Amino acid sequence: ADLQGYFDTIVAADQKIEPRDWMPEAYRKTLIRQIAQHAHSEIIGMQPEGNWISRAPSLKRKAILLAKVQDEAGHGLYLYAAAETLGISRDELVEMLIDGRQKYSSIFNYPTLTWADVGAIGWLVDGAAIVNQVPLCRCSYGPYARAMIRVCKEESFHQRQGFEILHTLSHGTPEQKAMAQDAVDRWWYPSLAMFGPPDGDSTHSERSMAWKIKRFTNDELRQRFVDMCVQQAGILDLRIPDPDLRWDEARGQHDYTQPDYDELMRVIKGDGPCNQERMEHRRRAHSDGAWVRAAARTYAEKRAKNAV
Amino acid sequence: ADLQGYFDTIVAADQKIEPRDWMPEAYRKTLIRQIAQHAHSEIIGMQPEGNWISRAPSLKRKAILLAKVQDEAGHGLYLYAAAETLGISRDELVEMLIDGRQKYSSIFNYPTLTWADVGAIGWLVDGAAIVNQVPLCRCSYGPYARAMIRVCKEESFHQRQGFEILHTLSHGTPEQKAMAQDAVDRWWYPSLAMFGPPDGDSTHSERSMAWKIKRFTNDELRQRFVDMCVQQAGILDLRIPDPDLRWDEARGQHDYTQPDYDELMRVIKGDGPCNQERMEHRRRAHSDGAWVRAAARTYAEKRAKNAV
Amino acid sequence: MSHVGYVLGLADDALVAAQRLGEWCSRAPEMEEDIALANIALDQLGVARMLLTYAGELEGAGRTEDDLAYLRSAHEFRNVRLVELDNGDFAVTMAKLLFLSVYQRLLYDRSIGVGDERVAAVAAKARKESAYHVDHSSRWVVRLGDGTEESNERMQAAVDLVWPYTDQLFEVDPDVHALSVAGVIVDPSTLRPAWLAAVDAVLAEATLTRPLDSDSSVVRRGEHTEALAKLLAEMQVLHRAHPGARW
Amino acid sequence: MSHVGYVLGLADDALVAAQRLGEWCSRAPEMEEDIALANIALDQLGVARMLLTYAGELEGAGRTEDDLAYLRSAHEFRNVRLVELDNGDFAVTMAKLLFLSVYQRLLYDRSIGVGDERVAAVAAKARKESAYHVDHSSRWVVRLGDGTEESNERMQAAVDLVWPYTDQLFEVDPDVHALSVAGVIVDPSTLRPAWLAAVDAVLAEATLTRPLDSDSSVVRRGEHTEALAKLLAEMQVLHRAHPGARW
Repeated sequence: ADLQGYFDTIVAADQKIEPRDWMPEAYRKTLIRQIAQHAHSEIIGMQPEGNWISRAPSLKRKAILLAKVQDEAGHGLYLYAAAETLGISRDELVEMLIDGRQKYSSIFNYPTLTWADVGAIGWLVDGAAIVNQVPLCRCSYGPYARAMIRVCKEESFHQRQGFEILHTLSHGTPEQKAMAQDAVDRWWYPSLAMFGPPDGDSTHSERSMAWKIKRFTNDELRQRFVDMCVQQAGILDLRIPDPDLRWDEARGQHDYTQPDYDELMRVIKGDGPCNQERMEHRRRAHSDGAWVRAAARTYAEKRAKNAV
Repeated sequence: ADLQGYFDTIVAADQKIEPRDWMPEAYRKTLIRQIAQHAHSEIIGMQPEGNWISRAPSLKRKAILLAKVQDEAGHGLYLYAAAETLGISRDELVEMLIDGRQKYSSIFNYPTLTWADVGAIGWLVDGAAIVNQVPLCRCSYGPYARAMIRVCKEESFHQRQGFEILHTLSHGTPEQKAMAQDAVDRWWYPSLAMFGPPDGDSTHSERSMAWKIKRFTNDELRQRFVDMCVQQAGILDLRIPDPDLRWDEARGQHDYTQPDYDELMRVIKGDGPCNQERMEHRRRAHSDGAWVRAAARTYAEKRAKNAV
Repeated sequence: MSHVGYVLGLADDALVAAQRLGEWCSRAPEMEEDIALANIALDQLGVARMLLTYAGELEGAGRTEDDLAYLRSAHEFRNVRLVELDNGDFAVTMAKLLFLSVYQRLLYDRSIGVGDERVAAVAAKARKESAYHVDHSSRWVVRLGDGTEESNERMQAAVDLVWPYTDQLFEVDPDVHALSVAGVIVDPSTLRPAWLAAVDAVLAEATLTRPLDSDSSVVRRGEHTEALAKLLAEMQVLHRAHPGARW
Repeated sequence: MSHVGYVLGLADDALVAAQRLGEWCSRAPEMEEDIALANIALDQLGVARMLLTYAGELEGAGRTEDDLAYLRSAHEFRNVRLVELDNGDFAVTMAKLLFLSVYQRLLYDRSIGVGDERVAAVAAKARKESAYHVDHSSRWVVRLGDGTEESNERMQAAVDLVWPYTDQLFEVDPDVHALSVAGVIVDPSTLRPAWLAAVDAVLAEATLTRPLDSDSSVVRRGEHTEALAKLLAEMQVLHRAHPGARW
């Protein structure tokens, strides 16, 4: 009771819970699930963009894309490290990803069909991620909050790069412009769905708010994202594929069409366009690398023995 | 002694030795080695041309090339079958190819770098093969002679197709013409080397002639090939890369520069440009397919047992 | 989907299947299988060429079979995703071939008498080839499914992997339906029960389990996986590098 | 080989190496290794860009780094065959990287003070990166060579596979030799003893056997394997599909 009281006080005071502090078991579990899912998303998220590294249309773009995908691996690593402070190992988490017990963000189950998709992912998907993650920099769990600060800094860099790709395309040849518009058409609604189900249907949401893991509801964040995109789409000279999108004077926000939440549920369940490929790719990388990891372990053990 | 006498009589009378006939052990071994090497060459020979199936520049060419490479597999099969009549199994022969105890024609250790190489292989390599093989249709060993009749028919078809590819290229755009000439430049001497070392250095040659396995010497066949090519090169409007090539009025044949036999020896020994890739490719196909062959055997055994 | 779109769909299924099968060349588990796979690739390629030529005529813009094969980009291809999937191991290739060829056989069989005489003529030629493809892939699926423990596992994994892509074969399209009602062509969506019965019989003999159908909405023709653009990059590279050249 | 040819050789080695390393992205045996390989790819790509730009200037025909990277065909590339070989398993990749990076480190080290100031400047930047590449690949070669029985076998097989391609790094060329005597650039053929000593030390620590040198004549730069054209088909496809476009 004392411990719970102390925990509540810290959270209420907007201070940080640290790994060695007592915390409710449900808080720990919620955090593990959320951080792990976030880490898995970074790792799986390397695939759709990685798909275009070999074909990047200029060496400069190839370098930027390589660096970006590398950053995602880095994010994955420090998020796994943050999760490990909660008493679970990265190996366990990776196992749970591989055997499907834990999820990653459904957005990565959509294919990157053209180069413009790399731009759209940067602009929309990283944009949505930032809107989601900026509040997490103030999350009540210290290691997660600190990881998010680092992640957000790089994500906003990525978002700008995506914007720049689309801007170049939309001001290029007619084929390039069409490619950019097609990508925005395909990624818009899946990006809106990244904020999760509408508030009414969102489980766990309320408790996470109370624990100050979450600071805003799904719908609040989604609205913020829409408002941000509308303005940027104007600069990009690209159309957001929503005929009902309009400024609501009274609300001081945009009205917009909700994404297809049934589709979101299907994709989460495993029936998205690329779920199989993404998982298969990850599993193969993991199993193809098993002999390498085993060799590294064996070598380290030999050296440790010789050192004694 | 009687048996030997009968064998000698048959050979002398230009009749065929058949599988159940007695034959000298050395004759059997020579034939096994030669037929196996020939069969292996067909199988390895699928690779350099197979390399261009995916990129054939028109659907018609793709179809022709697919059919050609398929024919090569077919030739491999009936040559292995001919070798099997000599009391060795295809599995044993394949093992000997895979572990390097038996050779295949060195020509297939050169890379196909452009589409024109497909034409050059057809025109020069298949052309040389035909010159080599036509006399084998009269070989003293029946099954081999009959296999060669079938092979030769298809080879001459392939040779015409190669000629046609080069003809189209050499009468196409300047880039196409350059591509064709470059291919001929690279394949000319290796093709000459296909006839083996000069007569003076050729082991086994004399005995094979006596047995009527071989009918002409390496140099006789090489000369025949050169004479044939010179005339066709004219029609192709392509240059044979030999500054010393000229008609010798006295001999009634062309003088020409010999290929680099040191290079031939190096390639035979394993140091050609693609020896490693070709063997590695074959080994991988064989080992990747092991589980399939095992399944087929197991299934057949189950069925056989149930049938009893 | 327009009439041209329909014909292009059949053509592109065959063309992309041929391209994938051609990748096996010199890599098959047995030499006999090298020959068989090349044969099937040739059959598919033959159908693709006839149908592409016809599609170009229907379109009326003067495009040849090569223009359509080599100068369209991925989003213009009308093939189902099933055929563009990577070859995977031999089990995946056989699963893909079984599902495709049972579909093609049914489609060609029923197209023999349709109003579109060109399609009918191609179907008449292709149906026999198709029956061989069904036979060949069925035999392998059974051998592998009912072979060793390893082959059974691989074959089941292959069926599981490929199954979700079979939906798209039976896409429901109002234009196609209308053309079908008018007797011009066969509506593929009507083939599903017969297809399922045929496939089920093979899977049963192979001691394999048919995966559950997903409740995902059907992906329409024209939507592709990431694999198609890469396949086309290789297939088209030489042709595109020499605009206007003859080969 | 001309001066431009020499610079293009260094550039293309780095570019093609970067392309192959980039293929590992999201496929590495460990996440840390995904990061490391991307890092090395980025270093190689950076060097390639500087040298391609310089080669374009030397050539004087107004070609940019992208013109040179995307609009040359395979036979115009000057890279050694070593870098274009398929990635193979992780052991093959590490063998390739060790052999290449030891060579590059020596070349860059000795190029610091050469008369070609542009090459010298690139070398000054690249030598530190190169030292890291050597370190990284050496550690892996040792770990794998002296790891499990399987990893030892794979690492030895990888060394055996790649070894014959190392000859080409040390090609003897009279023009390059002349430029080197004039102090303009470093003649790679002079690096062989130092390279061999460095590589030998790593192989010994890794309990691996150095393959015998073949007596094959050295393959000259500009001669390639079948792999390069396929690599370029993928690398160049998008750029070539949109002539003149900005990205």
